[in-house]
Amino acid sequence: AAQERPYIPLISKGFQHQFWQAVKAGADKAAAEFNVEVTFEGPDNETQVDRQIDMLAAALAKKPAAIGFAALDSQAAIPLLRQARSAGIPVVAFDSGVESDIPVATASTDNIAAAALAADKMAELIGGSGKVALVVHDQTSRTGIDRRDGFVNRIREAHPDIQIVAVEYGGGDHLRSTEITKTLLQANPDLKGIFGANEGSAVGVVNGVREMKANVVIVGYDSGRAQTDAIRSGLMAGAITQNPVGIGYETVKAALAASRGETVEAKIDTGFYWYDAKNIDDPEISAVLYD
Amino acid sequence: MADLIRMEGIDKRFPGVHALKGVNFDLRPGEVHALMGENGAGKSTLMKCLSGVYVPDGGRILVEGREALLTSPRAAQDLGIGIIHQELALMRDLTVAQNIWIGREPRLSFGRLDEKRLNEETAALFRSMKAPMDPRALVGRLTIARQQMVEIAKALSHRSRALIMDEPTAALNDAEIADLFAIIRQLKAEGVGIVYISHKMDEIKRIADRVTVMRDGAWVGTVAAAETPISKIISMMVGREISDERPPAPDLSRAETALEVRGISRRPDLRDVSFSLKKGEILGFAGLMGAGRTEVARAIFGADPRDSGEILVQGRPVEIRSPKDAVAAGIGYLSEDRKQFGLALGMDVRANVAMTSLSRHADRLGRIDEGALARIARDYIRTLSIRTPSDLQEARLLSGGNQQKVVIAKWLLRDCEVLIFDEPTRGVDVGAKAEIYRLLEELAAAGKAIIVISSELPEILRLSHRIAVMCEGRLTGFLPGGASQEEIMALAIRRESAQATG
Amino acid sequence: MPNPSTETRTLISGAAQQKLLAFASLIALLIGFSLASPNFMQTTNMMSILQATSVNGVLAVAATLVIITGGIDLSVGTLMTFCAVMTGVVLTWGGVPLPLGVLAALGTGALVGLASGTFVAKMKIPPFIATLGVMLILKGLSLIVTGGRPIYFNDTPGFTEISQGSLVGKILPALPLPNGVLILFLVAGAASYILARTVLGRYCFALGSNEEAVRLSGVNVDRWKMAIYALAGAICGVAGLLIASRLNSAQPALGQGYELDAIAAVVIGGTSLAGGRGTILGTLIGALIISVLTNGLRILSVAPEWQTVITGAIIIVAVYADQLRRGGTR
Amino acid sequence: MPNPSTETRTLISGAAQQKLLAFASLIALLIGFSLASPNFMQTTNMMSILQATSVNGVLAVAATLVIITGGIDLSVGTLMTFCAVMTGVVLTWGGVPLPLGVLAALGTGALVGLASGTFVAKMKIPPFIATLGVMLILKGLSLIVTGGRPIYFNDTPGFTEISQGSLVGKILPALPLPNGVLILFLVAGAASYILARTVLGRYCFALGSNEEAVRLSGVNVDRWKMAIYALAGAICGVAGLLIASRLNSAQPALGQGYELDAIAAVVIGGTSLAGGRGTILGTLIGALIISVLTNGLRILSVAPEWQTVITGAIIIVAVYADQLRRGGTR
Ligand SMILES: Nc1ncnc2c1ncn2[C@@H]1O[C@H](COP(=O)(O)OP(=O)(O)OP(=O)(O)O)[C@@H](O)[C@H]1O
Ligand SMILES: Nc1ncnc2c1ncn2[C@@H]1O[C@H](COP(=O)(O)OP(=O)(O)OP(=O)(O)O)[C@@H](O)[C@H]1O
Ligand SMILES: [Mg+2]
Ligand SMILES: [Mg+2]
Repeated sequence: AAQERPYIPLISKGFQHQFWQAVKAGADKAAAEFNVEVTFEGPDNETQVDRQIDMLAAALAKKPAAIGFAALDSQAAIPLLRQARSAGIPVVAFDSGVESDIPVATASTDNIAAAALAADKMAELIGGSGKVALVVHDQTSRTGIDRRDGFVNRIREAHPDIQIVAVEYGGGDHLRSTEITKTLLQANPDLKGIFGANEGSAVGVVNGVREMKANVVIVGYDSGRAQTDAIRSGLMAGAITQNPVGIGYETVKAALAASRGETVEAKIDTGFYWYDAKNIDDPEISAVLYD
Repeated sequence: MADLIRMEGIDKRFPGVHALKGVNFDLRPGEVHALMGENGAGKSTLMKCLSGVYVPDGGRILVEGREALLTSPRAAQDLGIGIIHQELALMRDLTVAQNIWIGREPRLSFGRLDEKRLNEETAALFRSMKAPMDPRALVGRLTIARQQMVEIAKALSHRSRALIMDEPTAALNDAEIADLFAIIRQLKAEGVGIVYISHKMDEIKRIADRVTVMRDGAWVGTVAAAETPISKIISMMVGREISDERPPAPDLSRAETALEVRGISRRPDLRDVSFSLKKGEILGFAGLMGAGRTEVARAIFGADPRDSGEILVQGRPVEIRSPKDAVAAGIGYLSEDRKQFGLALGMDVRANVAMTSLSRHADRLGRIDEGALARIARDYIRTLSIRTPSDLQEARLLSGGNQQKVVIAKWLLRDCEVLIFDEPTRGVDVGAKAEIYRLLEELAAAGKAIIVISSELPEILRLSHRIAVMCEGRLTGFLPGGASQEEIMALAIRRESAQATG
Repeated sequence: MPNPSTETRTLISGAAQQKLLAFASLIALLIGFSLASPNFMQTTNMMSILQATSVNGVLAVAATLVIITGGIDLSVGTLMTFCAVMTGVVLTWGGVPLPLGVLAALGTGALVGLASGTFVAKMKIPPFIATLGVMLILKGLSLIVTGGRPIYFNDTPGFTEISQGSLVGKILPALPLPNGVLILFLVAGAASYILARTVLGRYCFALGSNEEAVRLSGVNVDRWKMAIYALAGAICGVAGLLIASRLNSAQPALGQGYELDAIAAVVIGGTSLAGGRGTILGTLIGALIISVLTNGLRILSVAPEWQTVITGAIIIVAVYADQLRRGGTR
Repeated sequence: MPNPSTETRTLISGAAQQKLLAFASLIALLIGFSLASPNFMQTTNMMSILQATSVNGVLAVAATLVIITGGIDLSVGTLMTFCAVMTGVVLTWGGVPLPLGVLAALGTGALVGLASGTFVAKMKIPPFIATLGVMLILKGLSLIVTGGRPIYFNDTPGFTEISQGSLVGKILPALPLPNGVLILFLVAGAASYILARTVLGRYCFALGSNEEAVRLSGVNVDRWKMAIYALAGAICGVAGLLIASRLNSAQPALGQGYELDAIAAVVIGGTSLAGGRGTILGTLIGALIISVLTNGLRILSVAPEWQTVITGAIIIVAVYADQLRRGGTR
């Protein structure tokens, strides 16, 4: 009786953070819409590559119709992905891609391009010159690297008068990111802007700037109540948002189609958007924001 | 005869204590040299200097005429100096054999252990000591007396030329002491020099050739054991005469019953133990090692669970499931193992004395009245002559006998109606012993009921108004206070044929 | 026999000396960083360091109590979060007044602490396992209660004041000490007092020193142990308030890993994991050493991976220096 | 006096009974999950569980050795990673043959372990602090050496075989036991043997039981302690090989947090954090209990936040059950 509905497990990079909760919400939405059973899990943090592999193995043991997978490290998962292919279980990659030809589709955000947009906005807001710093969530995860490099490289290439004085890592922990921001401001009194590379980092930056009563341009990433509030109040200049709900939704949708043998589009770009006080209430933007 | 060991002008200071003040000591091959002194006189410290545990601050040590640098226990061992420490230094999670041979395990190739040989050699060792012991028993499960036997065996296994015995008999009873003395005589005959420390004065006459007395960390004198009367040695130790007069036994015929124990059993250690105790009475418990006296006390006190039996205090049955119930019912128990069960060694003397009675010296908010506790602690330090730089000294830094006095103080302070003292004078010097006897008699006179468990028959005979004798977990009989040693021994070995199967 | 009164004084000054020297490690760090960067020794930065110490400091105080009894508490971090969440639930969802929210945090902490204490004392589960289990349970519960989303305190005016306002600053404008730091000092002061002057504190040390001897002294060991864990839990509740107030939200995913920082502060501060000895002052200094190190290395713009390496090395060196001065005992 | 030989017999059978019963907790879990889901008790899933246990199991064996001495090792996780990185450096960048890569992992582990051992034994730094410092240093060093990027072993054919191949499967096709699991069993067997039958093992227990007594017995305590930490380090090197082989890469950021799982396995397995007692078999069972729980709850599709809650609860219950059977001692 349990096998009536197709079962699609999503193995993500995490589940505790708000971003992943939003992806999960999108997946659940699709699950209800298409009458499939969806589970969603991921390791505690984005370093635990082997834990994610164990999750993938357990998911395969449940003989699912298809699998959604956000790889922490593509290569490490390849033996299991091959196992999935030989068992006829289609895999849909989400969030960042899987460097392999096994996934039938990839629903992701182009983090490098998104961070480059953040860099352009930052440059514009600080007038094209001055010191900026980054508070990034992780030094080794794909999203951390892409957003850092996307931002840093864009500044180097397109805005030579802007100097990047520091890149610090706060694990996406709000409190640690707050303390980092305060020391950044302390060490660089002439800092003009800070980029927070995910929700926890961005909120930490907002807190730190508020506690130091500093006057700097904050550019964030992702959404969440604290960020949208900060943007409305003018403390944060603006942020990049992805479409996590869309990512979750499209992943399940594509996985279901693939499990039925339908062909699916190989690259599903769920897009990213710049939002600030001006456009935050546009329907197009508010649809991709989450609290 | 050439000296085996000569210690000259040894000096040792600890923070706040000048423990040794230029002490001289020498040991000849084939002699037993007794080292005497009050608790805290510095005996153990001197011997720790000789065995490489402490490095003296001043003075020098000659071994067979050559100056020796004893910087580690290993260095001393290599020079043929062995020691039985006063405070047992055993690894509780290891077996008897493993403890004895630690550091010298019989090995096969590649660091593999020859466990079979280890156990065989241990068994042989105990056979030669005439003390049956299972080499594979975990040391942590042994009674303190048996642990002491392990320490002795360990020291003997070293085949040292000089053997230091720091209160080896404190935990032993007469039969075992006799066995130990036989071993000592044999070692003597083999030319081993033995330093012997004890507070049991009668042993000096039995075993020692010479006696050195220390007082307050200083050398007082060295005398020949045979020619010197005990009273002279005592006065050298304490600097005065001790009078130990026994008050006449009170008439208890009309005294109320304080404690009644009915049919306590705990298989296989205790079988149907029943007795009663009157207010003002001192009941002595005698028996051989392992007779179950400690077990009785622990069962009454709720420290161990019991299978059956009732306990009545002042005629009312009381439910005792843990020590706190017992203390609430007015029963106190001083354990025979002060280090394991008696003291918080890392805490100061004042806190240890207060341990049983903390709530009585605190207000409703739980704030402790430190002033009162300090006064009380200092009072006991004075009355029990506890040698400590202050009431804030950590208990672990006290000498063994002084630690024992701290444990006694904590139970005296609690003021229980029924007090069970298990080996109360273990390691306590003659002067303090007399003082403790006097205190117990005063408590009895004030109407407290007291049980004294002791392996020293003279102590039992000296204190008891009545004597209970145990053998193999059963009470085998009661004797009046004036009984003879022979009568006690007869009961102590009265085994039940049906249960003597082993 | 030496004169007791002289002895006592030597003893006290000996202990004081020890603390002073652990303090000296901290001072050395402060001086070093001041010389290395002009941005370091400034009022705002000192306040930042103190503020950064507040949460970890409070958690470390809680951990100190438990560690002195010879136990360990791995749940301090997630308990902090769970308390923050419960405050959010009653304040934001329940709409009760602020003092009740504060009470919710402390009460939740005390109750959970009592549960851990019961596992340890009554069920004889080793503290490591009992609090590991509680840590996992709370981690899950925080997510379940909140649905994985933070609870914001936007509707509770004054909530951020708990940690970020400055009562001291109002009185002494030159010293803008954040309330969070004031609370840390108050908690530390209270814990110090309890440890030094009350029956509860005395039993903390006694249990850590020789639990069996305490039991055989007729003390209700289980009850006191439970009380100590409950007190530690309530202190975690304070930490929950502080972090919630600082982030103006209860972040359900935060907290794991904080226990290691807290325990590190305790041990750097000279408290023995074997139990029986320790001071709150030492713990505070330990927590400050960690904060100063973290802050100073960042101010010097040391690369993050080198920050980690240097922090590790300095922790070892600091404790070694401390050890040398104590003369190698314990 | 009771007959000595009877005493011994009770003791041994008592100990055996104990292990059997801890094992029973594991069996109960296996049966429970089998009944709850048909997907659970299948060869591939059992192999997944074993494979998932291999890394944590090996780390837990290393931690067991140190814990029996009365110490603790917080660096096992990051040391594993550092060893994996060093293997990557010599194999991929240095291009040396595979056996030398294996040697690099073991050697690095042993050297770092020796360093920790030196801090603990010679410098008298509490094990918690010494290994915390080493943990941080290694965490940073792994990132520095690799530049934060994984090192892939694509150029080393056969490297993935270390963990993922199946020697056993070649001989017995019905039992496709991955080599990683085989290695875990070999390491555990060797460690068991060392503990039970060699001088080194004897001193592990002796040090944990009463270090001072060992010193008084004239044993060179420091040297043996350093040897034990070095051995534990080398075993972490094995874990480094296993994880690198499993992931076909050395992931420089991985490892922190793994120490908690390893220590949890040790303690669930009945080893006392106070030192002096413990078994490798218990540790293996502890590690398996964790893996089976994690896998089983996943197979049952329990929501991840509830997985955490249930895992916490079951760990407490399992240890409590074990405790009850032992009759509440310790
Ligand atoms: N490590 C130490 N630190 C401080 N004081 C110490 C230390 N060791 C011993 N002492 C003190 O030195 C003195 C001598 O102690 P020692 O143990 O040598 O006495 P003792 O003669 O063996 O007494 P006892 O008969 O009670 O065993 C005592 O006052 C004791 O408190
Ligand atoms: N040979 C032995 N090996 C191990 N345990 C023994 C041995 N002999 C006796 N015991 C244990 O000793 C306990 C009884 O000793 P207990 O200490 O109660 O007696 P006691 O009369 O107080 O003797 P002691 O003089 O040792 O204090 C029992 O638990 C018994 O199992
Ligand atoms: Mg002595
Ligand atoms: Mg006894």
